[in-house]
Amino acid sequence: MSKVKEITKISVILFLITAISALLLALVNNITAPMIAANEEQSVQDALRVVMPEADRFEARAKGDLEAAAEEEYESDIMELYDAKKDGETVGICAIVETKGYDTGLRSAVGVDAEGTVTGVEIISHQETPGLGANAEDEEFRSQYVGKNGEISVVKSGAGENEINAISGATMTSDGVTRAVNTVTAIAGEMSE
Amino acid sequence: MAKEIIAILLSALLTENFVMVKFYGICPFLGVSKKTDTAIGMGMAVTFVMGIASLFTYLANTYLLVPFGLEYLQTILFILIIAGLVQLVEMFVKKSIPPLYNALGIYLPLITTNCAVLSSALLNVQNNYNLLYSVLFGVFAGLGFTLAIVLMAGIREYIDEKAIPESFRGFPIALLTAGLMAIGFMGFSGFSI
Amino acid sequence: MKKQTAVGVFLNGLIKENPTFVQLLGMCPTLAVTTSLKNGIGMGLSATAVLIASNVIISLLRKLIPQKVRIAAYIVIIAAFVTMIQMLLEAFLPELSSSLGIFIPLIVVNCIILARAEAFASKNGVLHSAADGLGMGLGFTAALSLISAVREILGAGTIFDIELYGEAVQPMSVITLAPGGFIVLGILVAAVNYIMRRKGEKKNG
Amino acid sequence: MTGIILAVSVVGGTGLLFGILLAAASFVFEVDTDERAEKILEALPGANCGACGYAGCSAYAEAIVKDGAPVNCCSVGKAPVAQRLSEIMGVDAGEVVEMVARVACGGDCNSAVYKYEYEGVRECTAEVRLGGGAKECPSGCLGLGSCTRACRFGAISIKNGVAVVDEEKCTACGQCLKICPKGIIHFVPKEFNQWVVCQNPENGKTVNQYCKAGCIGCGICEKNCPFDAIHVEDNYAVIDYSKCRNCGLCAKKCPRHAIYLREK
Repeated sequence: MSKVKEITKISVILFLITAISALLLALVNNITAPMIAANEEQSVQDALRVVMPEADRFEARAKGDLEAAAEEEYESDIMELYDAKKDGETVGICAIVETKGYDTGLRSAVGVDAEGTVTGVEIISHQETPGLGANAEDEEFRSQYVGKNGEISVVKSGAGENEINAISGATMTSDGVTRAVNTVTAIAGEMSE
Repeated sequence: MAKEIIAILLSALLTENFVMVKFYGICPFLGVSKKTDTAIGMGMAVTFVMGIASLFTYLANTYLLVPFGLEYLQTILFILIIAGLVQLVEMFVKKSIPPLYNALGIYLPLITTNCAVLSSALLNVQNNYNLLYSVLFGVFAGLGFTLAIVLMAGIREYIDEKAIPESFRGFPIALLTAGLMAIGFMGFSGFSI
Repeated sequence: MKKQTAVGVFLNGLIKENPTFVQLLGMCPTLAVTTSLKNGIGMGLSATAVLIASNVIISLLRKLIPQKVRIAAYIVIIAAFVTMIQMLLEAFLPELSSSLGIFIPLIVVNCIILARAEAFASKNGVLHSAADGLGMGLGFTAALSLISAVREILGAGTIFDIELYGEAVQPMSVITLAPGGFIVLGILVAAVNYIMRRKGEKKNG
Repeated sequence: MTGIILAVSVVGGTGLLFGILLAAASFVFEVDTDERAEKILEALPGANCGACGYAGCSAYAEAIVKDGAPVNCCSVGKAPVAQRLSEIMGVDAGEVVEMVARVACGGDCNSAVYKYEYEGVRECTAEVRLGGGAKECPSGCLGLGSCTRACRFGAISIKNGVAVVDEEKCTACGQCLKICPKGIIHFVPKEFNQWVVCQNPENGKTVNQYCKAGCIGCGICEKNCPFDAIHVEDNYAVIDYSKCRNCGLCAKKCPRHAIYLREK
């Protein structure tokens, strides 16, 4: 078989295999894409509802320079920002904020009401060390933030008014979550003035 | 700019070493680490392939996938490019640089199934590095792989097979050695620029 | 290779040539995902599904695929199946897919699948390839479950997220980390070697 | 719908591109490897031990195809491999002499005299640097087992201070010959029952002080051998296996039992 013929035969076969696989993938994607989007949306709504129990709707809001200043100050990155509405009236704001704890990718959802007091904190995803940083997900650590107002700082133990106790052996994670909370309280504080 | 590059270098070499921390590319790591010179050969082959693979996968992703919104095709397109590249490189080296082929040749087909190459391409996308950082990350990750495999080969050459109980010879003792090395690498994890 | 029955091929994959303990293939997911039994089984079963599907298709097409682009063709077929499984998991089982994370795409370069495709599926009939895929897949799942059970009990003190021993014992979290993976696997492979050798000696006495 | 066409065209296009590249490359970069070399490589045991005198099996396979090296050099594979190679190359295999390694020293702990007590690294290659080793006899086996570690087939072990070869396991790969610092391990055709277990070149009187089992070069074996197959050269007996008829007379006559006789 001449060279050219063999080259075309081989490349046509490879083309067929790749094309058919791509076709199958595209079809499956068309079916599953909407469902995946729905799942993601659902998990965000659930997280926000946990963080801001009394709100019934969350409207996404664009990030302004107010948010940029807060991000700058607390070295955080606001992924999503929502106005929490209760029968049409804004009762506070929620945001999903990413900070660097012990490892990158520490994402927490923070809810703050109109007066700037924290209503709830939820860890959405993280790569913190299991058994140490991962304990940030425990209720006992996250509940410390609820009810606090203004800037919060982390202490080893015996937390006072605007302080929280760090998780033992995971100060960097505790600091990461605190910076996320402070970012949102800073925005809420500015907004309410 | 330079600070960013050094940060990527140190994270790829130490804090997020591809073999010791992230567990990519263990099969060749265990298989080829009997002698230091073969380990160095394998390391260089992997570094070279990861460099060009990062380049081409970055180009494919930014100019082919993202504009048309076909992100779900990343895996299949990347692995097709990697497999094709490796085979082309193998043929080219076999024909034009025979001495290099005799030293590295047998490892090149092994690299196609190396998790490190594909994961470095996927991580480039996740960290949305630009072209320069992608290629640098690929090469640095390859160097991290080489560092781990050469250290391992150095140690395994000293293991006196006769002094080890019968059923621990060969792979088990290699795995235990890698476990102790991984503890060593864990020491770097808190460190960042 | 002597002509083995389909069942023979299946058992061979499960025990005699267990991909993880005997052939030491597919190390990357084996070490990284086995931090909890749920992950181990999830990973094992999804790898098995891909393995069987790709083995069958590759053995069907084995005459068609030219020798020169063999590896590229196999990998594309495997990658297609993996991405499909990934999408279906994300759509129907989002919770499992989030815990398996980056390791689903890594099934593509999981050495077991390509090794079985090249060593077995490209040379044997469809039934045998399917049996081999099932055997190797379940062997992989069994090995993964064993490793992840050991690591979860020692490292996190839970099994299927049920607390085993209360506050009294502090679990060794290093076992769930990188070094633990290497060490636990090393000991288990040594144990398998020991059992195989002991069985070998008993057979030819 | 356009998404599907786009996907198919992007991936399909890359597939086509690589198809053409790979196929063209396989012609442009055609390297004329002789398939016989691959078949030979499969037939060889692959121990890469170098006993055939080449740098490994692939080098030996190349040598057979390119410069027609003899097909019976593989002492690990012995006759079956040689037969297989001759079929591939269409050449007759020639008679393969099955060899096995033998240690030319019988001076175990109770017969050899020691100069000093050696406490260093447990390797003969290390001990030999210390005044030729702990044994008075300069060509005596030091018994620290460097050869046992060099042997990949577990065919050589230290018994009572002297290296002994298990002929069933020995594949004559020659690794122990290379590592032994005293150079007292040699190949002997397997079917012969007797071999000299001393290689001390000094005269009988001095050997007598060193070792009860050493050959003093008395020549009794030389006189008694009906086939003139054994001679005293350099003060110790050497067997010429091409003439030897395996009768074992020399071993029986030797007053010092310096020729080992294997009972069949």
